[in-house]
Amino acid sequence: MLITCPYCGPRDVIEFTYQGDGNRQRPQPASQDLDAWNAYVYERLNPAGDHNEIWQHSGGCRAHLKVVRNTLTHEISSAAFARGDHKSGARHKAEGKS
Amino acid sequence: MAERQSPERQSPERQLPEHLSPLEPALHPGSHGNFEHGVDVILSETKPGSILQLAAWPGEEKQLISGIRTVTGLTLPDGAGGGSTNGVRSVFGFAPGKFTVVDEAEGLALAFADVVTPAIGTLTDLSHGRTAIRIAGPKAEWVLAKFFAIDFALPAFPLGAGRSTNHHDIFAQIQRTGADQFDIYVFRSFARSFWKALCHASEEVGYEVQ
Amino acid sequence: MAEYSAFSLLKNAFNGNKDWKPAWRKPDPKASYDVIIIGGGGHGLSTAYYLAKEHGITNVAVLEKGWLGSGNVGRNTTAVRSNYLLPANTRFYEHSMKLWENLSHDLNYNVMFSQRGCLNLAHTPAQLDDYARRGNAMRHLGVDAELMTTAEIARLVPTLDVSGNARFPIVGGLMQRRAGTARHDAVAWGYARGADRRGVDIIENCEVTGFLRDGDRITGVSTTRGEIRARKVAVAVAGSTGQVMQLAGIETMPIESYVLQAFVTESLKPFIDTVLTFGMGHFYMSQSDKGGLVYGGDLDGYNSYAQRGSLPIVDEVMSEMLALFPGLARVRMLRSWGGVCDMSMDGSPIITTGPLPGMYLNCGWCYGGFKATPASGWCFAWTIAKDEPHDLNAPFTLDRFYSGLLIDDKGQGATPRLH
Amino acid sequence: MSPRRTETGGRIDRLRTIRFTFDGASYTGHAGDTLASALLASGVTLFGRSFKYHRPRGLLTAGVEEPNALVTVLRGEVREPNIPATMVEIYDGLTAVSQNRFPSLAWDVSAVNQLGGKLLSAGFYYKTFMGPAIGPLKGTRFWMFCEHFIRRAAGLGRAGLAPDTARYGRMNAFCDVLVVGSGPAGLMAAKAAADQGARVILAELEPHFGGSANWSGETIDGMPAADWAARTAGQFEGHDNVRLLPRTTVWGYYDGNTLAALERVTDHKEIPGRGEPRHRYWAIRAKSVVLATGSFERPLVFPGNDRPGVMLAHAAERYANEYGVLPGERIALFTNNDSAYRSAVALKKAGAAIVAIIDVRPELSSEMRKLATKAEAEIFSGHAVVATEGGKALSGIKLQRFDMTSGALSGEARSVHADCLLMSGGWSPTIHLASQAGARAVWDAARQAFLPPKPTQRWIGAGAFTGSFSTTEAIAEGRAAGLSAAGGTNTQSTVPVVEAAPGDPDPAPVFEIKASGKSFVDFQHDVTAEDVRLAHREGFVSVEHLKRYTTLGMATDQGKSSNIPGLAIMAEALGKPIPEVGTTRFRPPFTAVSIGSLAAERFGDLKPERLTPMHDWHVANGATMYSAGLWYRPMIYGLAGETIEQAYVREAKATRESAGIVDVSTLGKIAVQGPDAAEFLDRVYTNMFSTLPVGKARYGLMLREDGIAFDDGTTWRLGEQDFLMTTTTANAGKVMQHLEYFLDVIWPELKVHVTSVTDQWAGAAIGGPKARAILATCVTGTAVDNAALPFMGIVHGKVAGVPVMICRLSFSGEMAFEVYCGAGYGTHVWEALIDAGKPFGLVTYGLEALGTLRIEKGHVTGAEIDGRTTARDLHLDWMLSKKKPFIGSAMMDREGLIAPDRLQLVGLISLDNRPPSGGAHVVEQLDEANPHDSIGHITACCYSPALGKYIALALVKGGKQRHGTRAYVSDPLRNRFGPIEIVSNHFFDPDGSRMHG
Repeated sequence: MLITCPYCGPRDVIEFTYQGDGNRQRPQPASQDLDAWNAYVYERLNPAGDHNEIWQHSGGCRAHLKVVRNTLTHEISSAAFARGDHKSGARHKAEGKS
Repeated sequence: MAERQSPERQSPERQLPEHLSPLEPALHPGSHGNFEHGVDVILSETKPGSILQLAAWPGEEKQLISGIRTVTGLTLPDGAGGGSTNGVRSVFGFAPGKFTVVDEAEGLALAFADVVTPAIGTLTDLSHGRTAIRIAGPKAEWVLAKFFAIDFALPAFPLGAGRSTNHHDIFAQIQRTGADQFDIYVFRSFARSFWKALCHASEEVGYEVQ
Repeated sequence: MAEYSAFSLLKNAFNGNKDWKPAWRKPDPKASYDVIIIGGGGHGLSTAYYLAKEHGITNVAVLEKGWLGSGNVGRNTTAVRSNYLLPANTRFYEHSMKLWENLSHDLNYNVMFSQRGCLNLAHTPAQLDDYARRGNAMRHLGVDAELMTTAEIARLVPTLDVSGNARFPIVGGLMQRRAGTARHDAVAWGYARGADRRGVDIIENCEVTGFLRDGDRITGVSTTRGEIRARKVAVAVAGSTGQVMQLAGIETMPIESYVLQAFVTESLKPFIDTVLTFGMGHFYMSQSDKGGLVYGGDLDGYNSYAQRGSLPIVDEVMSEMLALFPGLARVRMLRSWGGVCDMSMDGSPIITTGPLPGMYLNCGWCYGGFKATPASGWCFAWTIAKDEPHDLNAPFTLDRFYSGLLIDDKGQGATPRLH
Repeated sequence: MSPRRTETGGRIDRLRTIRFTFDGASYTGHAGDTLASALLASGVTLFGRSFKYHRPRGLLTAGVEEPNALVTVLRGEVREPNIPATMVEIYDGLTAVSQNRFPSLAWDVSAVNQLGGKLLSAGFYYKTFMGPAIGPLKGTRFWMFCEHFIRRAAGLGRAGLAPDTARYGRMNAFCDVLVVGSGPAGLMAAKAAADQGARVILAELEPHFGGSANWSGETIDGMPAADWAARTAGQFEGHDNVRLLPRTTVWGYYDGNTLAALERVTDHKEIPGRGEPRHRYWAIRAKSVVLATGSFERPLVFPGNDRPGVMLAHAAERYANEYGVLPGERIALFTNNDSAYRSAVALKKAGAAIVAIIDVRPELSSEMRKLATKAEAEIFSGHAVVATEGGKALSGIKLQRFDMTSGALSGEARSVHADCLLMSGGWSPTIHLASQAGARAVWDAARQAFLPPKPTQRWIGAGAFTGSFSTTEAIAEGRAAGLSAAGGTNTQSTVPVVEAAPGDPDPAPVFEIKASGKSFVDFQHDVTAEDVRLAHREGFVSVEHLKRYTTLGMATDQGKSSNIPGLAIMAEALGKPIPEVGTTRFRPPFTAVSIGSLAAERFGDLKPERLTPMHDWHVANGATMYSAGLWYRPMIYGLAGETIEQAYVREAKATRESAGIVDVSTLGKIAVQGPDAAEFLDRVYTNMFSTLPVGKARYGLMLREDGIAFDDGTTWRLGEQDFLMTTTTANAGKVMQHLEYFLDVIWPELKVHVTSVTDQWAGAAIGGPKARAILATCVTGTAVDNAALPFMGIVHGKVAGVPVMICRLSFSGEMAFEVYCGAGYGTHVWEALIDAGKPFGLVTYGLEALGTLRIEKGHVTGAEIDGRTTARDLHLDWMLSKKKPFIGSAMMDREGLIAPDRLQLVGLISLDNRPPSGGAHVVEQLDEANPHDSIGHITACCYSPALGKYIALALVKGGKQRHGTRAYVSDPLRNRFGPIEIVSNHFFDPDGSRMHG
């Protein structure tokens, strides 16, 4: 599997660390809503199809990426920096199909 | 391979002992491996005096790049992973807003102290933390391709450019400093293991250690 | 249906093997059952078997979307063991082990359970202490475990590199002698035949497409072969848990699905007798009766339903294999495959009533579901029959993730890929 | 002259004779021969024994799909089992032996298994061997007794015990177009793509490029096809943009158009070059792929189809045309399609007599009749072979009239004398890679074959792979595929002209001739047509059940020749069309791959060694090194004759009495920099860091999101916006990722940079009553007294001219200092400190003494922070700030995490003056025979020189309530039982007077 890092370009999955479901919403730090915390820590959509997920390019630029990947075909339809303010560093656009 | 020049020692720490190389016991100058058919790569440790990491806050990248130019005289080409070298100093981007700057001389951190202000970003001195290994020669790409899953061909990896990548547990930053020359920066603690692996992988093509 | 025995085999051989009957019937689904079990894998089939055998509930259908046993019961590396650290797991898997020990007789089907032992190699004194902690925990629950010295290991597995020169030298190991391997497909077939002989309908090529409900209560399922009603609907679908629960309107679960790859070499003359694991990685291996070395390693580290693995794991597994057995460099990997594992948030399973009225849930097997097959079915059948868990599966609730009563054998927290 | 070698022809070099041995007998062959062709040329007909019945077997094929002729190749003590003789290139000194026979290939006692054939039917073992349900053999015993013998009888070759001395290499490659297969289609694709300037890799599993062109006898562009192929491949040499990979099998098609290939670099060489890998494993990331992998010919299923001398038709053609070997003198052919006629002509031309062509089809085209005439062969149309004769070599065949529609045989059986029978059951495109890439194959009723699916990744098919079996089509498709894969639209190059024998690509739908006798479907695994029907009777009808129940297609050839016939027989039994029975999805690898190649450069070097700056000093000064993760750390610096315990007790004692020094460079170190650094640390640590003054350090604790303890360490404030965080050695990488995740994903608004600086610093911890005095003698540029350097203070100075940073903190409980300097100066400073310490009795100490000192103090490490314990369990709740939220604060008070019976940290004192061991359990009631009711376990233990006792740390249920009570250590694994007292984990100097000084 290749993931197109917006900074480093297409790289082998061996350079990346999977950081899980990107749909999870962390409650506000001071939140005492235990259900919200439980949902954040333990509940997963786990879809068979397109999945929003977070990957770290740990063996490269170490940036975290928001990736949309199909869990049935492993096809990656987009990969972008997790933080919005890295735009200036971007060189590579995800090629749609990786 | 660039001749090792003796740079002006602007460092105030001239009296310091020399850095002890982590490669020392495993570095055996001379020709090795299948060299009867010619030496196709040359391996060496470049021992730069300064290896710095400069990192800009989002939006401050241009400021930092201009600061790098002021201090080193090196211009960074546009785009991710861009870099340049003049044989004495080198610079390349390795992550969004982040750059590695290398100088043969020690003390480069001091020169940057006033340039990388807290408003622009941060400076981290890694002069001791990274070991610089140079591989040069017609088979340099071939040997590196054994370790790293990146494309070393010139069009994909232009002169001066930098890449961050890894070989299993060993993280590496690589800069192309010549048509068939690469400088590899690895964590010091892994350097000896990586060096041995690099020598082993070079046996097939014949290599010389300088 | 005929009993299987050496005698029946001989008798049939003289008949040119013309009289053998199907191992299980291929009935059409009835309009309703007492219990529907979704999932014709090992756990679903064993649940049906024990419902019939232990609780006299035989008006049961097992619904399988594809061919029977097409999930992980037919894709695993066949190891059976009960060498867990935490008491809730150890007790449960030991119950499974006891069922395994008599399973071939119980089913009148040779599942080839062979107690050839499972040896966990330790590579540092600290790791050996860690294994001692686990082994002692087992012993305090009446489960067999022993520590082996390097010399003993060298005698047991002469093909292993026990020289001190290895990058990770072997300093000892934890052995469970009663552990071993079984013929994975035979377990599915044996349970299917056993359940079928007691009247259970096993319905293949029947995919559940939705749940029938009366208010909150589940009253049956709609399938590709029509609607089927039932008083109780049990879900045992491993990697597909999230998908099936979504059909019931439950959007999220404490489960992620990952691919685990497995490998087999070409057939070799006997090379290793025991099941063996490497302590400085994820490698494990045994040898099948046919002679292939059967082995695997770590999960592919991302959500997947593809039953297809990635190359880095292949390389990693083979590298670890050769670190232990440098003589195997010239042996060849013949086949690789992947299974979808239902990784739970603490690495331990869920066997429970609910989460909806009329529903029962069995999932979260991670990559350890095969050895659990008998106890999983046995406990699940109990839970379905009595509407409450047996003591053995009482800790395996769904709400333990909220309460913090976790059963985290590896201590990795809610990072499923690390369990 | 060898008995079966032709006078001329083939690509072998008749001037070069090669000597080799097979089963101890000497043979010769020519350069270019395979082991199979050379033995065949020498008149050998018996190559192997089958898996179950040990039946004698000859060559079925000439290529990778060979199921019968498996050999073990020996290089000294190093064995390579299960290699098809068809894939072994001979070299001088090659030593090969046959397998799965005893005592010899010709006389194999296990052939007696054939007598039990009916008993050993498919799945027989599921029905027996259960043994008695009661008595001493109940349970698994009887089965295990039987299994012992079954295991010895099973298996093919023997794996070697001697470590392989060869090396294996890996190569990462990138290209625009990867062309798999170099037959006419592949060659044309590579040429078309290369002409467009694309970066091309051309992989061919055989030693020579050309594929079928090497043996088809066809003419391309007016020259023999083999010459055309050689010329075309030759044109690529010297092209920078084309990499040619002969002897390279592309075996895996993975996600992201990543393909895995195995290059057999030196297997054909007597002596490999220096440093040359035996196998090279290519991981190829291709922008697009052209699959031109050809097709496999299928056998026909009829009684006696496994007798040595029965071979696939094209294989015989290959032996004749490519190797100059005739597989027989009197050859008969049995076919359901036209391709065998070309084979007949080729073999006739090579010098054999074609005694008969038996064709199941009643009507034959005039072209085929012409070809038969050319081969001077008698045609038996509407006939089938019903038996073969002979022992270990074929002597004749029997035919009968055959009705293709009903399958009925009629009329008198007629004998034909022949020493070789060639069969052709049609062709199956080699779609394995396309199937691996992720899609289902499509059945084509005309071709009677599965054709490649619609691509799910970026590949284009060409030639026989797509079901286009003629060379003319292959050339056109290859050219178009290459062009398209390279992104081109047109090309100047011309299309080569092919002259080939005519032929209809569609076979008759006949797979099996039902007559009495064993008809083999899977040759290696001895699966017969009857076995398939038995599976049907017992309900194992889906293709996967068929495979698993009968083992059809599970042998080393992975069903390359047997899959379709097996499916066809099942389909007939079911009365369903073949596609409804299904096809199995192909999995990697296409052909078996050496495990050495997959480990590649990591064979013999699994993990790198991570060394501290002072590593060489430790080794030179007598340290016993301990492998901790990837690091090596001194365990003890033992003196002559000392045990480990004596050494660490001496080191720890000296530290408490005078001073000790230990290398702490492995601690994780992370620079946390930026205006929001303090705020960030407040969020990740349970305690407060924003209040920490510059020049001071603080001990911090981190939790996971779920409230469980994660890691601990000190963090030093070096500047207003500049912190140096330390982590445990084991968790350094995890903590770094944890911080990066929160900065990048959760709190991107924080201006903080984190950088691993573990390797930047060498660290030495020097502690003990005389530690300060030692520093006072060697540190310049700063004072180190209480005023200048209070507890948790940081100063900058120099040691031996080298700038150092000194923090006064203690893990040992002594007055202690961590001295950090640039890693390149580590040994220099370390030696200076040791020199300075000599007059004070300073000792170096290792991990064991470090552990002893920390156990005495009751500090926690990874054995206690084990991913299940909370801050409260470890009595670190004083660190949980109530003034701010932090990671884990919301979830740490959940019911299960505050239960009173949780395991809590305690100290234990051995009351029988014997050492307990880590991993021993703790019980209230001792029961050595039947240990039960564990209340906890020991995490670490040592002999405490300070207390003069064996002590331990333990996690015990409700531990704090048990202080002062007696319990027992229960360690059945090591047979160690004895009384202990449960005490506080703070054994030594609980109020910290020593370290506060």
